[in-house]
Amino acid sequence: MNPLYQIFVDPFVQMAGAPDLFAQTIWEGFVGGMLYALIALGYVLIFKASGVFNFAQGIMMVFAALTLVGLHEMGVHAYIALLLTLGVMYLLAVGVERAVLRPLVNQPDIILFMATFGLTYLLIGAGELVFGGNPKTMIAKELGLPSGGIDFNILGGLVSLQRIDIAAAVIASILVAGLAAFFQYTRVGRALRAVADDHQAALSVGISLNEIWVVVWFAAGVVALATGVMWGARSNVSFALQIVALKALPVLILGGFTSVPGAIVGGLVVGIGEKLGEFYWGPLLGGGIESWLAYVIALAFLLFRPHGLFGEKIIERI
Amino acid sequence: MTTQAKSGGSGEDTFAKLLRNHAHVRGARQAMRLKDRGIWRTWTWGEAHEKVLRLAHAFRTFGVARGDRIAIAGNNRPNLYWSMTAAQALGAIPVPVYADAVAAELTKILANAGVKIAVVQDQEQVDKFIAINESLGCFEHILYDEKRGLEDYEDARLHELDALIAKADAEFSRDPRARAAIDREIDAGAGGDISVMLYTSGTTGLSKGVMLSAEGCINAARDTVAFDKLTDRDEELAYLPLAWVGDHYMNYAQAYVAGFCMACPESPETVQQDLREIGPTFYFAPPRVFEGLLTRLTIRMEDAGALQRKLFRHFLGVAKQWGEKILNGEDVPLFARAHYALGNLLIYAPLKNVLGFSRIRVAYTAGEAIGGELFGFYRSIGLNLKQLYGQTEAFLYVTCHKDGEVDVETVGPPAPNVTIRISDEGEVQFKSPGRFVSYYNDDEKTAEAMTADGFVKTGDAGIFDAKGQLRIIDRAKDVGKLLDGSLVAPKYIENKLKFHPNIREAVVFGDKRECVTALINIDLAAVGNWAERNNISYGSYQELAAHDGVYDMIEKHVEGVNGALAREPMMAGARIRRFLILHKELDADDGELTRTQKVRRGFIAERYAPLVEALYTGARAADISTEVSFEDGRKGVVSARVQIRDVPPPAMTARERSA
Amino acid sequence: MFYREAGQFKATYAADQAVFPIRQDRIGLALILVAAYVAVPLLGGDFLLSSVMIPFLILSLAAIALNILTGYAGLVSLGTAGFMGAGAYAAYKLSTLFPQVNILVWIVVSGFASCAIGVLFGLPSLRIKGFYLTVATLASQFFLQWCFVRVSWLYNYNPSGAIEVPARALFGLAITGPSASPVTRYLIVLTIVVAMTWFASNLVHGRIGRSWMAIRDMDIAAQLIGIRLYPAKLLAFAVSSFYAGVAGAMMVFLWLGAAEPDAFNINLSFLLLFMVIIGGLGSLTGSFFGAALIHILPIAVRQAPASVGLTIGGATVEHLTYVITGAMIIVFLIVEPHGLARLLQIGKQKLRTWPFPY
Amino acid sequence: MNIAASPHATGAQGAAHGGPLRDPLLAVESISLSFGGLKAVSEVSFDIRRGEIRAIIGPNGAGKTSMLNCINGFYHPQEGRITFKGVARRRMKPHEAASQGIARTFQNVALFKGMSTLDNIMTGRALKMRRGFLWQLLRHGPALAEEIEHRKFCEEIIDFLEIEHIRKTPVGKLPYGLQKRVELGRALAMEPDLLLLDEPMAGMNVEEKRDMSRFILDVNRHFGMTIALIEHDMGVVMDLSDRVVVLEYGRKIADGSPDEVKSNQRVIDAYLGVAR
Repeated sequence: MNPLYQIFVDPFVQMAGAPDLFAQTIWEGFVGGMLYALIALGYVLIFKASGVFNFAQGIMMVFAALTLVGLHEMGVHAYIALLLTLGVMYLLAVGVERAVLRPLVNQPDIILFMATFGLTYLLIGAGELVFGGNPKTMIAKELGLPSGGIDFNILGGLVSLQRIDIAAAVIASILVAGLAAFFQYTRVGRALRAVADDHQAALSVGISLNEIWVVVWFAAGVVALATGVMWGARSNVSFALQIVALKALPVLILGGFTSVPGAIVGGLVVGIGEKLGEFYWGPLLGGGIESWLAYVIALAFLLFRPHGLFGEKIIERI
Repeated sequence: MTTQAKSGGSGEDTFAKLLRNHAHVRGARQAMRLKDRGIWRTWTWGEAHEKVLRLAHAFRTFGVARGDRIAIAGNNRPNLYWSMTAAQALGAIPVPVYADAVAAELTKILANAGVKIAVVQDQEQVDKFIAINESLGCFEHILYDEKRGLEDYEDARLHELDALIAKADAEFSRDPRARAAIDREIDAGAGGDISVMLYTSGTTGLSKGVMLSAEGCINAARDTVAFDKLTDRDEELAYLPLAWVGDHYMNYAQAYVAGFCMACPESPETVQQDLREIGPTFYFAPPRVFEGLLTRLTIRMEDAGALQRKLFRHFLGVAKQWGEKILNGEDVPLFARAHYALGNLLIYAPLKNVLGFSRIRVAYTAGEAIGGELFGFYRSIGLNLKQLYGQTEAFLYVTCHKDGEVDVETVGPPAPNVTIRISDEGEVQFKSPGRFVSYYNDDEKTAEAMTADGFVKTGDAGIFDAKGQLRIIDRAKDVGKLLDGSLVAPKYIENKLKFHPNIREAVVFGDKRECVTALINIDLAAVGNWAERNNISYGSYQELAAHDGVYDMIEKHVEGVNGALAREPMMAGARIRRFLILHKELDADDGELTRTQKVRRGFIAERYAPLVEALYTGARAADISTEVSFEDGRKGVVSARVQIRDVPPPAMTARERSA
Repeated sequence: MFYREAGQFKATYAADQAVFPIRQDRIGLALILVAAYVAVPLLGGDFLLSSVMIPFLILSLAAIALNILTGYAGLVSLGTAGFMGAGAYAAYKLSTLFPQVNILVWIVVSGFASCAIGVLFGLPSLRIKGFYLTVATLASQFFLQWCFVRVSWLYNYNPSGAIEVPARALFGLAITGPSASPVTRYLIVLTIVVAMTWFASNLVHGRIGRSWMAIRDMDIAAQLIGIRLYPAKLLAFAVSSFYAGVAGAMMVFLWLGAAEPDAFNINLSFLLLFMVIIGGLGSLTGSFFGAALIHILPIAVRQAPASVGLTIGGATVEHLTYVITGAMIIVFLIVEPHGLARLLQIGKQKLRTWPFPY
Repeated sequence: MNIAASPHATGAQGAAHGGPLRDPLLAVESISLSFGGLKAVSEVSFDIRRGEIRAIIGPNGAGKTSMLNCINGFYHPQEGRITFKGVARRRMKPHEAASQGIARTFQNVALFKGMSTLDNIMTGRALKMRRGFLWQLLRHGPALAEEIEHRKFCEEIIDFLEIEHIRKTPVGKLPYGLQKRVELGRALAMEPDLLLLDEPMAGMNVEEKRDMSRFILDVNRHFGMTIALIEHDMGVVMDLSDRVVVLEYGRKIADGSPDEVKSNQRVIDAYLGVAR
């Protein structure tokens, strides 16, 4: 069978042929996308507020999940553990602000970027030292997250939705909405936007940058925790997850480093795109193309919009 | 070919002939360097000779003939040195003048010398000379070295040296006879010719043109070249003013005799850096340079880390103890040598490296007496620094230290082939190979300077010590007596004062007075730094000079000097009773100093008469207002109230501090 | 302190333009080379040679590759490991397809393969800047890694999915494969690294290096003085990935002896970036320091507890290395953002002006 | 009278003023440039004659810098055309502009911070250096020879601008005034036919300004380089320039000799008035 046919016709025939499968794939892509979007959101938060490309965001997710599970293993009640983990994430935020951001303020971006690399390694090392390296299962039930699936007989077939996925989608949407509101309506939120636009301005409004950094990093931490729980529940908790986190990067370039809606749309595009790609085109290439498809999609986008879908185009002045 | 015999070529009795000889003997060796466009451009003796031939040819086309005078003005530049030789090749007389001389001063000299053409460095000089020519109108042509800024001068009398050389080049290739003609001119030159005319800095009154004969210069140079074992492997940085005998001797004459390479700095501002790059093997600097160096060096060390400072202090101690002994080749215990060697690795060698002294074999200082401390410091870190005593009339050398027999208090034994005697009035008189012929157009002055039997009067009072080394006390005429009859040698005391880095200049009075008093000039760099460290804020030199803290500090120094004087029988009576600190720096532009930075005592006495009187009336303070002239020649008036200090008679403490 | 610069003046621009204008530096360099060529092989044991020196040198070369791209041209890349892999697999294919040609030839030629791929992935740099480009380089990393796993032609359909280095010899002397002695491999690696470092230094000190730095420092101004950004950037990608390719090939053929696709995973890219940052952006010497630090550190951590009689599980050591590396990076960035190279430079300046502070 | 309306007058005046009356090196014809909504430059026309010093003045935000950016191809005007050396063009890339002989300095210094003064100036020779990659790898023979040849040229510039003492200093460490000088040096290294100076004296003290003016004049006189400069210091503008064009809100409101411009009512209202 000629390859052109295989590439350009056959997949669509399949989609049309089995709409239920198609829907299923879309749904899985959608859920994955929501979670990508969440991780990306973590990056965006921090980049907006402090211009730092926080490479450690992905690890923070794993670290949060690990802490949660770890604490529970130590016999702490799930919800207490959840609270404690939040506490840990807050401490982390403070620590980062004190030990990394403050001393490195006004350094070139690349330096701060590298610092977050250091942070990544630090967190990986610390996490494994404390909780051991081997994978853990997320305490989804203990946290009262639903399990099992619901099946719909539609589209002349059977589409099954995992409850956890639905929960994930819901929680993700809530978080996103919450963050959006936070940016819009709270004092700190507005301050954040001010900072993003112009540090001096922010200072003149009388807000200490340090405060803001702590808040932002904490917020990012919370997002990380939520995402960690979701992903953890879907697969399980280990540093292998950081690859998932890296998937959020193409989302980032798609949506633009500074745009919240960008992160969401980007997330969905990547999530769905890669699932479809893997399912319908993957076999042609021997599978496993998930690992890079996202990047290639993003790259393709970039060539046409160098500043991402929603990243604003800056006029260069001299 | 590093032997003097060859390098001297002994036959040659003019500089032009010497150059021609070098072109044959060592045509491919470097003769001249110039830091230009970031690198050291280098010319060989061969190239130098060719340049000179062409310059001579060019001069000839301007009608320069035997006996004509040619003014040379500017910083040290190869083309200017070569112009001198070119002039000498034609039997004309180069008259180097100080580049920084103000128009008035210069006009006098040029008028006196009646120069035919002027060879100058750059636009600045050209402007000056054009201005002077307006009034004098004596010279037809002005030749310049650096085109920069002169592009749109439309003046037929202006010529660029390099252009002239190129032109001559063309003419030479067109007909060989042109070149031969110059060669004949060189042959025509004789040792008896006047080789150069140098104007004395004129400590007193107007400067006189000292005429020196070619063979005189060359013989004198041959003696010292042999004396210091200079060869064509040596390197020198030619940074001294062209018009000063020191430059003409140390750099020009000795280089031409020994055949070594002289390097011209990029600009006066970069001398330190250039010195470091070149790393000369023979070095001359007047005491004030060594002094300034030491001052800056100490200041820099104060900002250094604790470790460095500790090492520095420790090993300077070691050097003080053993350094000179080792340098003089006396026998020194092995451990001391080892200790010193360590110090050399850690401190002395790096220090000399930073200063650019690493390769120096022989270093001289002269012009002023130098402080024992200062002198000792440089010798102790292994710099073979020696003193010489001389004057323009002698073509520099009258006496100089022998290696290994160096005593800071003296200026050494008579230089080779120099005979010295002390007249009954205690004046130093000499006969030397380089002895000048006469003052230009001034037989009267010439007669005054000479004794009936052909000795030259130095005008300095001196004595020979047991080892036969000469010790200069003061200008003969300055040595005076207090009313109580005790001897006062102002210069001697002034120098002792100036050995303190905080004191820049001092003027001492006492002749026919009841006691000795002093006007003192503080050193802004040193005292300023001191003020900083003691966080004393000051708005101006004047303010700093008037500060009580400064007065206290200076008083200590004065007590120290008094202590030292007390220990010298001849000087015992002349301790300083009162002093004041001047509100302004003594300045050559105000005529208070000579161009070589010597104080004009008489002039100062008049100018600051009110102060001097106050010193003797016992007032606590006095008012003074003086006219000053700024860089751009504008005049202004500075007035101030200056306080006066009494100095208590030297107590034990004072003596110890000075000891 | 040991510098004696007095008298070292430059009479020509050639001398003034030299990479090491100061005599003492040239002597120092000579000594290092002698030590590397004579002392190390004579005195060093197999462990030192094959687990310290060879990896160190190869990683240094890879770091130089990245430094050219990131330190000089200012393009931050996270795909270096991918390019190294490209080189390695290219060398493997070539040497198995044409066994008769000497392996060393292939090791060098394989550079061109990764060079081509590098240029391909460099194309987006026309429109993409800063972090966007950085992320884009991840695409190459993951895509190449995927190829190493999925395109079985690359590893000759070897069931294990890994590539094993065939034994090859030079003038009858085994240089690859199990029978090759560490000393031989070390000397080959050393020679290649030295040569390529020399080329790199020539490059960065000349016209091309200047235009790279110009783009790095201010691309707009660079354009306006006539530097064409795109070719310059692509050239940086090409040179960088060539170096990476050769390093990768050497890594498999002269160090590991065999490699799984995972050998070129993203972590290696990260480590190389650390080396460049800690060593010093825009400094070739820095690349060596960085490589030394990042490579030696884990070894040290492994040895350390043993030497004080402690016994710590291998896993724990792994984790410790992570923690330490991470902490060290942060500390370094805070203490000296310009890396070891700058520290060295400062030290040298101190020595030159000793005993003075400036 | 509105000077802009009568070009002939300006020509004559320019000549009278001593501005060399030669063929235009660069002609800007009804250029319009806008970013999204706002118009930065609208229908501006003027010319620059060979060998003259042409000043572009106007209040802040009058579109002066945008004008320069159009001329050397950094911005692309939506309308109008620019004729340089008789060749009209609509769109050209900055490096093309450079290779055609347009050099430029910037309002806020745009030097290569990581490099020494010498290297910065050497980059200015980029276009003139031809030796290929392989020679560069060796950095011997032709490559080195070429390097040295251009070093010589740069040394002349260094000497001309009197910056010998900072030859090897990283420009990041230099005081502002010197940085501006180095930047001029880099532009000169390109041996351009047209030199665009964007506020060469901004933030300089009186002495530095005097030096810079001297350099600009020398560049114009001795290298016969055509210069267009933006400058706020009216004194400087009046001294240096042969002709002045005045912009306001992206429109040309006057064009002519300094004296004419000075006495032009609209200019006084729009600009000088403000300045005083």
